[in-house]
Amino acid sequence: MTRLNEQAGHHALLDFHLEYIQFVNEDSEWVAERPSFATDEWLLKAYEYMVLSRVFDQKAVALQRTGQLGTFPSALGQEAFSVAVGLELQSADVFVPYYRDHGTHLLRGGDNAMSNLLLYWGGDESGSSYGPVQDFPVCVPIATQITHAAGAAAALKIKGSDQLVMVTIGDGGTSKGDFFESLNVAGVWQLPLVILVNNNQYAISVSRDKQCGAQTLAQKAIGAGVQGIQVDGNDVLAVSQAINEARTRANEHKGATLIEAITYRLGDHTTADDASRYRSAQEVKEAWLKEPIKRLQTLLNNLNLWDSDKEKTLQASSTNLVEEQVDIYLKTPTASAQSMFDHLYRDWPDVMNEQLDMLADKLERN
Amino acid sequence: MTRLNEQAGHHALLDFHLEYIQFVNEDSEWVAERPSFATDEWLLKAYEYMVLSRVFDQKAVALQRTGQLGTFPSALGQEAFSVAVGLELQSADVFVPYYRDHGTHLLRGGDNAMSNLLLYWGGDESGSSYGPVQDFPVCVPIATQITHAAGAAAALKIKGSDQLVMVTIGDGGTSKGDFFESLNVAGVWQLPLVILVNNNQYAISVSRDKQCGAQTLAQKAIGAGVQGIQVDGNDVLAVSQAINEARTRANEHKGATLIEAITYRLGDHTTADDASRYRSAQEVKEAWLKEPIKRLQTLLNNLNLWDSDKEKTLQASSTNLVEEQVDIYLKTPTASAQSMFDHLYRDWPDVMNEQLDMLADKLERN
Amino acid sequence: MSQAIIENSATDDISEGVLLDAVNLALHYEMAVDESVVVLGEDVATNGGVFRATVGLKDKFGFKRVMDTPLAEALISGMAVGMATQGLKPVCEIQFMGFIFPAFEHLFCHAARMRNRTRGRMSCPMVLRAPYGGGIHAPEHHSESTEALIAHIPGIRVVVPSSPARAYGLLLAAIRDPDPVVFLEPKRIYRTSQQPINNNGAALPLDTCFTLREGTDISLISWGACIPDALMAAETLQQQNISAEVIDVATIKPLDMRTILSSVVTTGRCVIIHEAARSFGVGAEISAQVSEKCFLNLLAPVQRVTGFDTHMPYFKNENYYLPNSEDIVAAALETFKE
Amino acid sequence: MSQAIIENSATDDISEGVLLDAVNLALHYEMAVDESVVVLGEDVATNGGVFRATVGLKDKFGFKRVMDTPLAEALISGMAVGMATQGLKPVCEIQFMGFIFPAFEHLFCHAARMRNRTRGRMSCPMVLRAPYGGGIHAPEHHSESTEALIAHIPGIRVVVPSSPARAYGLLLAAIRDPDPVVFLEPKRIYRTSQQPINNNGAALPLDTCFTLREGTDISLISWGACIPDALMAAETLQQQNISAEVIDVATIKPLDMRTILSSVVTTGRCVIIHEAARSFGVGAEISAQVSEKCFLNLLAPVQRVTGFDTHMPYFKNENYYLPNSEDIVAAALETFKE
Ligand SMILES: Cc1ncc(C[n+]2csc(CCOP(=O)(O)OP(=O)(O)O)c2C)c(N)n1
Ligand SMILES: Cc1ncc(C[n+]2csc(CCOP(=O)(O)OP(=O)(O)O)c2C)c(N)n1
Ligand SMILES: [Mg+2]
Ligand SMILES: [Mg+2]
Repeated sequence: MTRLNEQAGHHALLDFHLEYIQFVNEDSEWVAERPSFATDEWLLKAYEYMVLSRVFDQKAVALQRTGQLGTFPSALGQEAFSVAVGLELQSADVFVPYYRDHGTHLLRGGDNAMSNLLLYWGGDESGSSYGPVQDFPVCVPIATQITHAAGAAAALKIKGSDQLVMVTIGDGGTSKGDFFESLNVAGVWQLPLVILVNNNQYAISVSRDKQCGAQTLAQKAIGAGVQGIQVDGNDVLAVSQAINEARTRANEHKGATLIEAITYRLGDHTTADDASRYRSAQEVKEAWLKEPIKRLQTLLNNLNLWDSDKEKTLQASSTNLVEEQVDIYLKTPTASAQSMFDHLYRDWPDVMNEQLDMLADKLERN
Repeated sequence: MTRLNEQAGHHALLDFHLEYIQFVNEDSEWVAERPSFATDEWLLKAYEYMVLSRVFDQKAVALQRTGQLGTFPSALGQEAFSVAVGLELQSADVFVPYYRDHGTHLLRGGDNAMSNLLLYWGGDESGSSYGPVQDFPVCVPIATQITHAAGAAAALKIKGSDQLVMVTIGDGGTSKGDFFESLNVAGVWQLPLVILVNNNQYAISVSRDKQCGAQTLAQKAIGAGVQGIQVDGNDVLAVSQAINEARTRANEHKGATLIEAITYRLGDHTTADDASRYRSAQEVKEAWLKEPIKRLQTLLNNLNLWDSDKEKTLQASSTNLVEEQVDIYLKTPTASAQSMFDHLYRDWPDVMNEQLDMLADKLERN
Repeated sequence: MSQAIIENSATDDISEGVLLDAVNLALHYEMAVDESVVVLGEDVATNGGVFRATVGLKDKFGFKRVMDTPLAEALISGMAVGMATQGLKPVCEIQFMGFIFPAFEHLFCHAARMRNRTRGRMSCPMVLRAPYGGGIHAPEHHSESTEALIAHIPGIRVVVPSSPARAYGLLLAAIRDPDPVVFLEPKRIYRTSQQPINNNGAALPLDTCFTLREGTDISLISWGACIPDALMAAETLQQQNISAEVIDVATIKPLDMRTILSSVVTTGRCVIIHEAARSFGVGAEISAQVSEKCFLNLLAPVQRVTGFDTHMPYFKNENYYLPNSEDIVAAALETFKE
Repeated sequence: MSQAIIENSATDDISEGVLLDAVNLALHYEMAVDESVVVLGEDVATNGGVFRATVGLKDKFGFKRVMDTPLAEALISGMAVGMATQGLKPVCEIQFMGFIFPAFEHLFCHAARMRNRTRGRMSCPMVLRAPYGGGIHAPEHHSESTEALIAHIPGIRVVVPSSPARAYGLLLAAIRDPDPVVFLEPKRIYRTSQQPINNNGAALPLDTCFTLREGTDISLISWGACIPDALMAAETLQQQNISAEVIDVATIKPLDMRTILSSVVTTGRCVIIHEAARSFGVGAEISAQVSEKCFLNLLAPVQRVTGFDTHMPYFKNENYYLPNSEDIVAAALETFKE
């Protein structure tokens, strides 16, 4: 930073301040007073979904390894983040996901959230036909979802709705133009938008320090006149607290919030990746010490809310739930070839009938 | 800004500080000690080029009005900004302009800078064939030049050069993805890059407050881990000082600098625009009170460096220079039709010969 | 000629206007009858658009529905996607087609796919308007016509009007269409000719070509700003006793080849005219299909009259680049040579 | 067949490899002999590329010349423009062609025009590499082939290799070319077949098609991943005593129609095969020119075997979308029907 140097014509102009939220540290100790929203019930629900998310995740990876699923992005280690998002979303909010939000979908996507996710990653469009009608499907082109979220937030504002748009994005995604353009419009239009960065330290092989020269990603908010905050993304309470504050701010028409959640991608980028090529086993080992599920489990233990029996039961019921869903997935018939045209336009243009004939010929042939 | 609220899990994280540079205020008073670079000679040179720039500008607008030039973007009122850039550029630096840098081109583009500018705005590509071989041509697609500048700066770094890349951009340009992506890479790669924002308060009709919700554009630097500073863009000394500091920083391998220069676009956006549709006469009148040429003239008067005779002589010689250049422009023959193919590829692909035949046929016909 | 009938049908609110007026009228009409229509873009609100296409909208419908965006084309198209999925019908403006490229990712990866990828759960009824083409002595990047790029992408419609009345009816249709439409406005004919515009809210069909002039000897196929040249060429040919049919493609994607093929089957000769670079242009698809499907009917090779495979020269030389009616006549006559 | 000769000429450094190896070898070769060559993109340095195309480069040439960029495709292409004008020869990677759209503005508005707009003062010798096409069971947006969009833009070259040896020679040519080249790597055949690659630094010509198999009865025209299918179809046709010539277009822009036309003049029949959507695809231009210029030689309408005018289905159904050798054979036989 420039030091003030009045000899050289410098005058002080502005100061900015950035904060960090953490309630429970990596040793499962309270570093702030337990917030009122974090009732026993709430903590247990968060834990259950985090565990379910992990069980699902492991199963999906296994399915890929055995050729029963396509490329899959594990969310291992980021369960607190996505479960907090799921817990804080209200039913009429608009959720705009990226592709690593399995935990959120479990809370958001109804009974068949898992089988639908598997359909999507199994190469079947029908996986995205589920869920709240206003929610966006999984978004693959990095950072584009944030612009849709800004547009959706503008729509809410135009319609006079009090709901929020919540959008997730990776640390890598914060380097792409869409991120900044959308943050900027969120600032100038005071949009009811919450941007949640899952800063899991990597964009495939590119580490966070190669992605951005700033100390935090939260400070990107400053340039847009938006509220920015960093939170411990392995502390489910911290993520929830930040979202709740963001909702209050939006409801008071004070605009958008950027939340940077510090997490760590414990697994490979996707099943197509081998992270051992670009990061050390030591680094991963250290990251495991901070992971969210163990941390919350210990907290629950300390609060006398948990024991090994309960854990066993939860693991078993989670596995059952996942297996049921896998079964539905595996039994879902693949759509017909012709279905590739079903939703191209709402009103099928007759002038395209030749395409149907060509496909029919091809099917006859092959 | 969040107020620190430890009950709610908040912890202080970071603070940022932003400064402003001004030496000479709108009443031509020193508000800081006169810097050593601003010798009498330097001040006179700056003044002469600012006046020449304005005379050129007025002539170009007149040429457009009489059908002798295409659409032209006047730089009226922004002469201190572009002349400071011209003064501080070193010959081996790379200059990456936008389209409103006439003052810089006068200092940078050699004897025929003006006629070349007129050729460009007169619809003739040859206008961009001039100038230092490493400098970029006028850039029309907003903000794209900044990414080229980042690439050029990376090239300098790779080649081990000590020079700088200086790029200009408008306030509107700071909303486009390219601006942020380039600022971001400048931060993470510590590029020898100086980004100069001509914040003239408007992007065509869109005022600065509709473009960005932040108090300053300089603070966009914070999110990229880059040095940011705001300067009085009507104070030629302030702009120069900021550039000099940026050069020092780059030479010390401390990376890039974002300089926001506060100016005002006294004229229409271009000759195709009518600014009276979207801003008040009163606002423009007030802006005239801060304009850079009068301010510097008064300063020179106060320093006993200037009088009305000198002014008369300067106006006359500037007009002469401009008229000579207009003459060259008007007498430059238009390139042949075939020239549209001359620089498509360096090595003309024989497989494209049909195109030449088609053009020959057309010319015969029409 | 159905569109001629529509254009001339008697109604209450007929006024003379140029193409630009028609665009403005259609926007006013649809914003008044459909609350979900919103307009966004650079300089569209306070300034009424750099070409004045959106003038008056902000005063009538307010800043809530007429939005000056920050300067970012990716943002404009991406926000339109976001709005369209939430029940609005955004009509966004890209100031010149030369600046459309940052809008492509959202247009191609999302607008065009949202319905398909969600199996109909979500849709993207948005219009992206852009003034396009050369011929108005504008600076570099202000004369592009790259409709072929958009037409190649499945799931989008690409529409180009060529008269005030068609601009009015086609823009209404575009806004009402439940899927994304790119609406390209040929600025060379923004103000060149007046026509009665019936402000009765009647849309014209998309997915159909308009036969502007019937003829028996040769088919001239074009769209947008080249249509007046094609019509002029047809006049010239008439003086040589050649009867030319002139077809305005109007909706480039999806392409109504039926009208074109049935014309060429009759005439046996075909000239396609467009201003964009020749290679891989829209003319290639039409020429290919005409040759593939009228193999036995064609009396001469299809001719294409197009821009060159180079950049639109700066304006001093732009006329060397642009096709004109002489070029069309020459190509037509070529098809009558042995 | 000139390229066959080049491929088989005896030299020192021959190794077996797949297409991906050839890309890697060519990059290694040229970076070693030309200091100005630099590589940039997402995951290209530490990780050696998600397909491993750039593996080893960072270790050999260091981070200074092999750069992991932040995640931003506009940035990658725009920085390449900036580097190219300053005497470097950037070879940048877009991770999948489905993510190329943000790179278009810099590619189309600047890389393609820098030489022209400065009348030769400045140039843009850059290569933009991208894995492209479907068939590897990848997620959405990982199977695009939109070469037609780039081919329409003047001032760029578009090159697609279809074998390891051609990948090696064409990539060297692309890097050495003084103008921007988009080099599209068909990932369906990234690892499908081995071939001896002669790492002798010999470039292949751009602007020329390669005749991979001579024939007298029909011309099969294709490029990239469809070439093996075309060759297989030629085999099948041979069994029916139909002699098919197979032409690998290789350089799509500028397009060497001479080779194609002289083939069709001989055979009188033509099938064009590509994987991209049919309408406004590269096949349209070739079909149009073949019909326009072989009007009297064509014995049957040109056939196009292509992807459909819809989005590449998610991978469970992608095979319904992709053309295969049966489709090619069927189209070829169609040209022999009365
Ligand atoms: C526009 C675009 N470019 C490149 C890719 C390829 N890609 C997929 S994921 C990824 C890294 C994303 O990293 P980050 O944003 O940090 O999210 P994470 O995967 O770590 O959760 C890349 C480069 C893409 N999907 N979209
Ligand atoms: C990508 C792109 N979008 C739109 C335009 C049209 N346009 C030209 S100048 C301008 C406003 C630029 O404002 P600003 O960046 O503040 O620079 P100023 O003209 O005020 O100096 C716009 C929108 C363009 N040239 N490029
Ligand atoms: Mg990440
Ligand atoms: Mg401005």
